[in-house]
Amino acid sequence: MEYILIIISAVFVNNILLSQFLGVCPFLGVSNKVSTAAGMAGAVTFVMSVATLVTYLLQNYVLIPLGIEFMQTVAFILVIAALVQMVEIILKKVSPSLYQALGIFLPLITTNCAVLGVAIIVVSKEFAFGGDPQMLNLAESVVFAIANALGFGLAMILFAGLREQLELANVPKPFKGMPIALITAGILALSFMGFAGLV
Amino acid sequence: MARESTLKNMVITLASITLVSSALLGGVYALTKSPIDMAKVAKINAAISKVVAEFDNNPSSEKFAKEMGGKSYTVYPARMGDELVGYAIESFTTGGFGGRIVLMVGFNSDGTINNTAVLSHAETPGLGDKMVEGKSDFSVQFQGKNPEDFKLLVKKDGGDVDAITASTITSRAFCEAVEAAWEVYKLCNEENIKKEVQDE
Amino acid sequence: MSKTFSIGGIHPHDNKISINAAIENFPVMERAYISMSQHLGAPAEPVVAKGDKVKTGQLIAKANGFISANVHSSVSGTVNSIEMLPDLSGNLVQHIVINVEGDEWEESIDRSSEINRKIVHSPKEIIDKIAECGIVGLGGAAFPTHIKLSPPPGKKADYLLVNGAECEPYLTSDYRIMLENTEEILIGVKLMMLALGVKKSYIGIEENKPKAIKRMKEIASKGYPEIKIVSLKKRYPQGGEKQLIDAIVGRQVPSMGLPIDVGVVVQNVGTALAVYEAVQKNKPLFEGVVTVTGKCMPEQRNFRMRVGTTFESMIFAVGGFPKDAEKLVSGGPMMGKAVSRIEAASVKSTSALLLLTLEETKRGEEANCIRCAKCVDACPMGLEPYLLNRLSRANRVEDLEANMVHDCIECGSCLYVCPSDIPLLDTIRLSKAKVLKIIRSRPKK
Amino acid sequence: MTAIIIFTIASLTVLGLVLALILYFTAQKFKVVEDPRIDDVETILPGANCGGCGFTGCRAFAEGCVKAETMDGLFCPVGGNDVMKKVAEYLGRSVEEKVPQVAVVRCNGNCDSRPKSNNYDGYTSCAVMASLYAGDTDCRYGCLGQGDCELSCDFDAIKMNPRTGLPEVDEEKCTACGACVKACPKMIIELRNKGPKGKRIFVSCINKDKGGVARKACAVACIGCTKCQKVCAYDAITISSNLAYIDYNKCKLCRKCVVECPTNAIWEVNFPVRVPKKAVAEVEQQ
Amino acid sequence: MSKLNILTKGILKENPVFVLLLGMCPTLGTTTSAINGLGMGLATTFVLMLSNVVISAIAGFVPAKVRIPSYIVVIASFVTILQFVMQAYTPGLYETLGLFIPLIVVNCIVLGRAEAFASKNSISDSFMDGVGIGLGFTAALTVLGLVRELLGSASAFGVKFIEGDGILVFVLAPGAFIALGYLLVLFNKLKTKIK
Amino acid sequence: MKKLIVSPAPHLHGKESTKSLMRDVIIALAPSLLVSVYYFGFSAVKLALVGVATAVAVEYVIQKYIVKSKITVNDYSAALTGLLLSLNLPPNSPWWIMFIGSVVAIGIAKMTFGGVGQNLFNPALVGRVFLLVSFPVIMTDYSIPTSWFREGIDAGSGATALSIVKEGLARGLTMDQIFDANNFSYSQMLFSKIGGSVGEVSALALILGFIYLLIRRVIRPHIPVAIIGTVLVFSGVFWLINPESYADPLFNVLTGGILIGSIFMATDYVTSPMSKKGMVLYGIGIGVITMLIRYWGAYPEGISFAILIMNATVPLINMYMKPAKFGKEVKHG
Ligand SMILES: Cc1cc2nc3c(=O)[nH]c(=O)nc-3n(C[C@H](O)[C@H](O)[C@H](O)COP(=O)(O)O)c2cc1C
Ligand SMILES: Cc1cc2nc3c(=O)[nH]c(=O)nc-3n(C[C@H](O)[C@H](O)[C@H](O)COP(=O)(O)O)c2cc1C
Ligand SMILES: Cc1cc2nc3c(=O)[nH]c(=O)nc-3n(C[C@H](O)[C@H](O)[C@H](O)COP(=O)(O)O)c2cc1C
Ligand SMILES: Cc1cc2nc3c(=O)[nH]c(=O)nc-3n(C[C@H](O)[C@H](O)[C@H](O)CO)c2cc1C
Ligand code: SF4
Ligand code: SF4
Ligand code: SF4
Ligand code: SF4
Ligand code: FES
Repeated sequence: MEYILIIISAVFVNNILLSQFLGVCPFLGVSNKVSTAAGMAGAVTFVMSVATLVTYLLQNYVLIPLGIEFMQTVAFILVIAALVQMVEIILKKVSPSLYQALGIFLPLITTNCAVLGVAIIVVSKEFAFGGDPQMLNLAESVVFAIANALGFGLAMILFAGLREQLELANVPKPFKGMPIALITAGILALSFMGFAGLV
Repeated sequence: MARESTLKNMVITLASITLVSSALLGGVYALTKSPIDMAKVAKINAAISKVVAEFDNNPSSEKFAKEMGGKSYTVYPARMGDELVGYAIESFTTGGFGGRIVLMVGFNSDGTINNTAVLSHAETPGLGDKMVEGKSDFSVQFQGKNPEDFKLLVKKDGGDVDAITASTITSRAFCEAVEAAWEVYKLCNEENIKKEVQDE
Repeated sequence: MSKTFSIGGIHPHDNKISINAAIENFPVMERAYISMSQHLGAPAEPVVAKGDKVKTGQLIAKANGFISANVHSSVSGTVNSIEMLPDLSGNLVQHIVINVEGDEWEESIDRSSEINRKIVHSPKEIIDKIAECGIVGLGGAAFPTHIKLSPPPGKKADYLLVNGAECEPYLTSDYRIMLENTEEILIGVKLMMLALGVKKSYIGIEENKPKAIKRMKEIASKGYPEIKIVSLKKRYPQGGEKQLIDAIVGRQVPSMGLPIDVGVVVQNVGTALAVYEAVQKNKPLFEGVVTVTGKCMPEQRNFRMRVGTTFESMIFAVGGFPKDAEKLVSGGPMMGKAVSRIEAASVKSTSALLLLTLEETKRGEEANCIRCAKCVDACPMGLEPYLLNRLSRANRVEDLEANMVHDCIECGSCLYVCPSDIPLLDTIRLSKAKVLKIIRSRPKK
Repeated sequence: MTAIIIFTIASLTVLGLVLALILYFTAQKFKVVEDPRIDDVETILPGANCGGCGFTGCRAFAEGCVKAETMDGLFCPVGGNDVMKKVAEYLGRSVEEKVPQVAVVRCNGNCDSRPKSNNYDGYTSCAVMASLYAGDTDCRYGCLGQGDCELSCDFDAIKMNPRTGLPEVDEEKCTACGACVKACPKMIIELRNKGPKGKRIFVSCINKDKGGVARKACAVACIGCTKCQKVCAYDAITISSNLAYIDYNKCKLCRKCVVECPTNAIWEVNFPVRVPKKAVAEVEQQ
Repeated sequence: MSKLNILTKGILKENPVFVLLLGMCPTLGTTTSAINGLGMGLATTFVLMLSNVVISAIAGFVPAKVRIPSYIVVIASFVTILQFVMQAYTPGLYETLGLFIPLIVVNCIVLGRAEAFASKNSISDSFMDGVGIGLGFTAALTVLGLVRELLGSASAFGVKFIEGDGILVFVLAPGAFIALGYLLVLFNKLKTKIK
Repeated sequence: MKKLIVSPAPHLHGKESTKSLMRDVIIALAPSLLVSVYYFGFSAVKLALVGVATAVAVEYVIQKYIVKSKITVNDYSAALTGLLLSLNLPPNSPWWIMFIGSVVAIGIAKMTFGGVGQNLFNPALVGRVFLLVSFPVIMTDYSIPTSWFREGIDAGSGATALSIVKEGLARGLTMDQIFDANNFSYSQMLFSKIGGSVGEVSALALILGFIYLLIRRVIRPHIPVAIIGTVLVFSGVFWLINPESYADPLFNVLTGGILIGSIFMATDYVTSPMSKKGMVLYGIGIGVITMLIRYWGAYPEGISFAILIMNATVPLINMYMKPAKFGKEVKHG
């Protein structure tokens, strides 16, 4: 049940993109086509869960014991950057097809607020949203990360669908491109507010 | 421009950059540690002094934890001279609209609520955040009330509290947190009486 | 229970106002303009020269290439010239122009009105006869009939479907021949069945022609048991061959496929009549029934008319242009072609001449698509015209192909129903041509 | 306190070292051979991996640049023009100098000289109209006037003139991109050399019908009378299927053919206004 | 390019928010009020300025392959320093801006400027660039914050000028997107006008 | 010689136009409007007038002065949006709420996207949800204005049936107690007399409109039927499990915006799927999300949000749920 609540909360109620504003750049940047958006979502899911796992361990078994939690930001981003690059290198060699599908999104993920954001949220209660004051344990953290990635993917794919339709519509010139995309995202966020209170 | 990458210079560069920056960080950390701690304490102290009657001790240094219903609450006793003038109790709930709400609830020694202060919350601006003092009169209605005869439930649920319009959820959560603080207060008071009895 | 096809379709008012006008012979004109592009495929090759005397029914041009058909003179007289003249669209096409002198028919043609029921020819002979007489499909596309009746090796027909649907509003020529030449049609069908070697045939007729259904059934039951008459729902485009096959035998021709791929050959009732006349009466295809109609016309007529009659003379035969007629359509209002030059002449497959007023034909001003999906519901091919239109305008050729634009049968249902008067079919037609070209240029598997 | 500082330094340095080593060795072990230019272009790029270019990161963009034929449509918003110029330079894609060209409309059959013989009332698209029939005048070759060319132009350089019903090219704006040439179903538009000071001479007609037919359909048609060919001293004019064509590489802009053409089908552009011949003769006589 | 030019281009010509559309998360996430926007902008400017200077100084020594990790470490260090300072001296603002402070590390603008400008230009130019872009960012966030605050809470910089609540959506997530969408259009109009 | 008109086939066109379709929907809404005028008097008239006038004016101004495009206000679509929005507000809403709602609906949700047919989300619902989120106090105040015609109304509680139920459950009452305490009955729901938005007072009037739209072939039944069916099944299951705390299916269908939402708003052409399969999926989605929000969400009523959320899925539905193509699978019979 606990897990289900985490998932519903992260996917619908506190959607990482539409209500937390994490990872908005790729949300706006690579959402022109549903297939691209789906690729990005897949890559984010993978990286987010692995990164959260690693940073969770790093925080609880290195930083806290040494009393240097304040190094969190530096350590996490380094680990994430290295992780992403490693995954990219390996993927390119081991499975070029998977690399074509997901790998090309990897560089975008390093500088994506969502991955670092989730990694930080799970280990520091001061930033937790809507969660229990108790810290999440390892399993919950990973579920939380996956759920957020799913929320990211959901918003991303819906949005990409909407933008593909907009592509064929005659949007007034000044609104073409980013402005209408933002307004669409706004209305999407507005509708997601309906999920408020589900958990 | 960038240099040719070799294993040696890569490792050396990265290592030296991390070395320098970590040294820098450690240094700044050392420098700012006490101001940071002070800022944290100051925030708590400000809240305490807002919610309890006048005192002259340092409640933060006398704080103790109280277990209740499997949760731990922090209690700050306030004294004027030797006399215990009340408790500031840091209470919380996760029943808010945006999740966790942390309150500081101050009780006078007679059990009446002196005042409340919101320490942190994630309620909606314009709606739930009206529980914060100054944004609406919601929190004022608790002042001077004794939960013994002031039912800490919103009126809709049969209590005495006027809910914030369109924010029943927040109001309920607020009441819940105050109620919890009240329970903790009663625990402390009992112990105190016990202690006093023992002392005597 | 009437049968019908499974996807889409619309219900325009059928306006069969000329339904009771019996077929009359149209007077032979002074000059005949006989196009060499009477049919799908390569134009025919003239075999007469300027100054030659010709008789009615005499071969004047020979089929040229695989998909092509012979052309016969529809009048007797002297060849005035062989020249490039504009057709009804204004495009230049080779014509044989004949100055009419009398009306002397080839002797071999049996002009008696007696019905010749006796079939003496072998399948091969039947097909040769059809080819020789230059029969083309009279259902619209004018595809040479002898080719359709000779399925490629490896493909075999199970059924012959005869198209008497006449689903286009206004048209009544098929109806009239079904009433007036019922038995001839049945014999024609039988001949084609023999040629194809099929055991079973269906004639599909829309239920708004109850008399034709009744008469057909009556005669068929007396001696043509292998031919079944099927009543069809009144629904456009019931007569589209893919729809007809779906309705009658429940098979769907695959994308880019031909009827023969599902074991069916479809022929129009007019074609059946022409086959009868060719095989049993030795009469080449040089005349056909043409409905001349329109709400603005004082009278509605059905004429048996020689090929090569100008549109101008047809109009004047019924009293000239009505004042409010603004558009002249050769064929039905849904698929027919607007005539840009009335001096152009009729061809073998001309089935109607329709005069429309501006009010009847005016297309509203284009507005934004409101995504009402009426076009999607109407499309008998299960396409999404609104989408094809948008993709066409954005020139997204790959997406167009993925959305099967090449399956469009150009029935016009989508454009008919669209409340926003989006030129759906106009843009679809363009991209269909583009996509078909790409598909055909691909190496075959 | 010092302990913490030491831990900080130690841990971060160790972390940096370890990560660098891991990365180095994975990179060695899983090396994939690729076009080395991609690496180089990537170095030129900002490396912000923001996705602003529409690609999924700087490397993908670099790959895109290397693979693309031209730099059209490739732009990095972070690096801006400077970076793009560098990339183009590196890839050796500086645009080569071309003789400036301009789009020329080869039909001058306006509403007066080419009467309508029917009224087109379909979708305003030349392509649709052309696929339907020969056109709303008796000339089967001429402009259909529905403005596909105007629609195709990204630079607002070709506009329909409602008075003549013909498109007009704005020389200043025309970039000779050729979009209108492709768009015109009648193949009326041609890219021609702009000519010195923009001066050009061309036959503004593509009617291949015999003289009489052409003339009947349109008062300003080229009737293939060969007068221009005869008068041209530079062999610039050829006539085939009743139609004259002026080779812009041979034409010396002498303007003799312009005067000679009986139907005024030959156009001169950007020449000073010519004093009518008769007037000149009269002046001389006096 | 003159120093002044470097300083001002970030505000209009290369405005990181309105033109480059980078750093969208803090732009949307922290602009519930003008003050918050201003605070976030200044915090980012601080990091941008310092990291630009340092990166400009070290760019010559860093081998290409470890370029990005090195820059990230530098940026992350400044972000952490910023965290310390804010926690110590502006704890209230630190709490409001929350997660978005550490996330400055991954703000594309910071790394972007490091790569695109600082690594190729002199220290002083890089400093100017950091300040300029930072101010552009700050201006954009303040304007967006102001608009959202005006509409959403009927106040400006925390000063209430009419009674009542305002149109709540604008301080919530959807309002952020919508307000930015329309601001973008206005900005483009303004830019073409100025040109 | 007469100059003929030449155009591509077909040469005939159906009689329907955007205008006639929109007009039909307005006609179908007339019964509900009349009933609401009967019950709410001048308030209902005022809201409808302000709504329609504002919507039309905003569209006109934007087309005339801002985007300078063809003016399409006479296709009635803006008027319809304004009318639907007015029918979706609490009867006592002040006029300025209606005004803001219409401005948002037409200005933001419709014209920004390019006008009729181009919007991705239902304009009236964007307007309503915008108001709901922005002015929750006003938008959840269902007190009933006085009317000229009607004598004292029995349901003056100022809350919708759904919020009464939700509150009651929160207080630990059972379903029966809530029903008894509030005198809920089905005839009330059919003929109104239960608090709610302007347009949802009478289920019967809405159903009348539905029948009219079906007969005129303006809409297809797929979406409303799928929504109502889903709500029936969903609430039925819960009701069977625990009738104490879950209302019965019929109550769920007849109260709240289910009827007006599924008949008039989910069916909006522009924002609903194009294929019938898609429509059914879309309807099921709306039904499920509505019930999720009703049972577990913060809002007592969920159909507005549910429709908007499903609007967002429409492009995907259209992409992956194509109509059945002719000849895709050859069926030999
Ligand atoms: C965007 C949004 C924010 C909300 N924020 C709060 C909140 O902070 N506190 C709260 O109690 N309810 C909040 N709600 C819930 C609604 O206001 C809901 O109507 C209310 O909680 C229950 O209604 P009542 O208080 O009138 O009984 C919010 C709803 C939405 C859509
Ligand atoms: C939309 C559409 C409608 C058609 N309607 C008819 C019709 O009513 N009657 C008919 O005989 N052929 C009609 N046809 C032509 C048939 O598809 C088919 O080509 C014809 O019946 C074949 O016979 P034929 O070769 O003898 O002409 C229609 C075609 C299309 C595409
Ligand atoms: C390019 C082309 C090739 C065709 N080949 C054959 C064929 O080999 N055999 C056949 O029976 N029909 C063939 N057809 C005829 C079609 O099946 C169809 O009957 C004809 O196009 C008339 O259809 P319509 O009147 O519905 O347009 C061919 C048609 C076309 C356009
Ligand atoms: C059946 C039908 C239902 C409609 N429902 C709505 C609606 O719920 N909200 C709305 O704003 N417009 C509605 N409209 C009007 C119109 O479609 C709407 O203004 C477009 O979304 C504007 O592009 C409806 C129109 C029709 C024909
Ligand atoms: S014309 Fe083509 S797209 Fe339109 S309904 Fe007919 S088959 Fe479908
Ligand atoms: S019928 Fe017309 S308005 Fe309706 S969806 Fe199709 S194209 Fe759009
Ligand atoms: S004759 Fe020549 S100039 Fe005249 S319309 Fe035709 S192409 Fe144009
Ligand atoms: S020049 Fe060609 S494209 Fe342009 S309007 Fe004339 S026919 Fe159309
Ligand atoms: S600021 Fe770019 S992803 Fe968050």
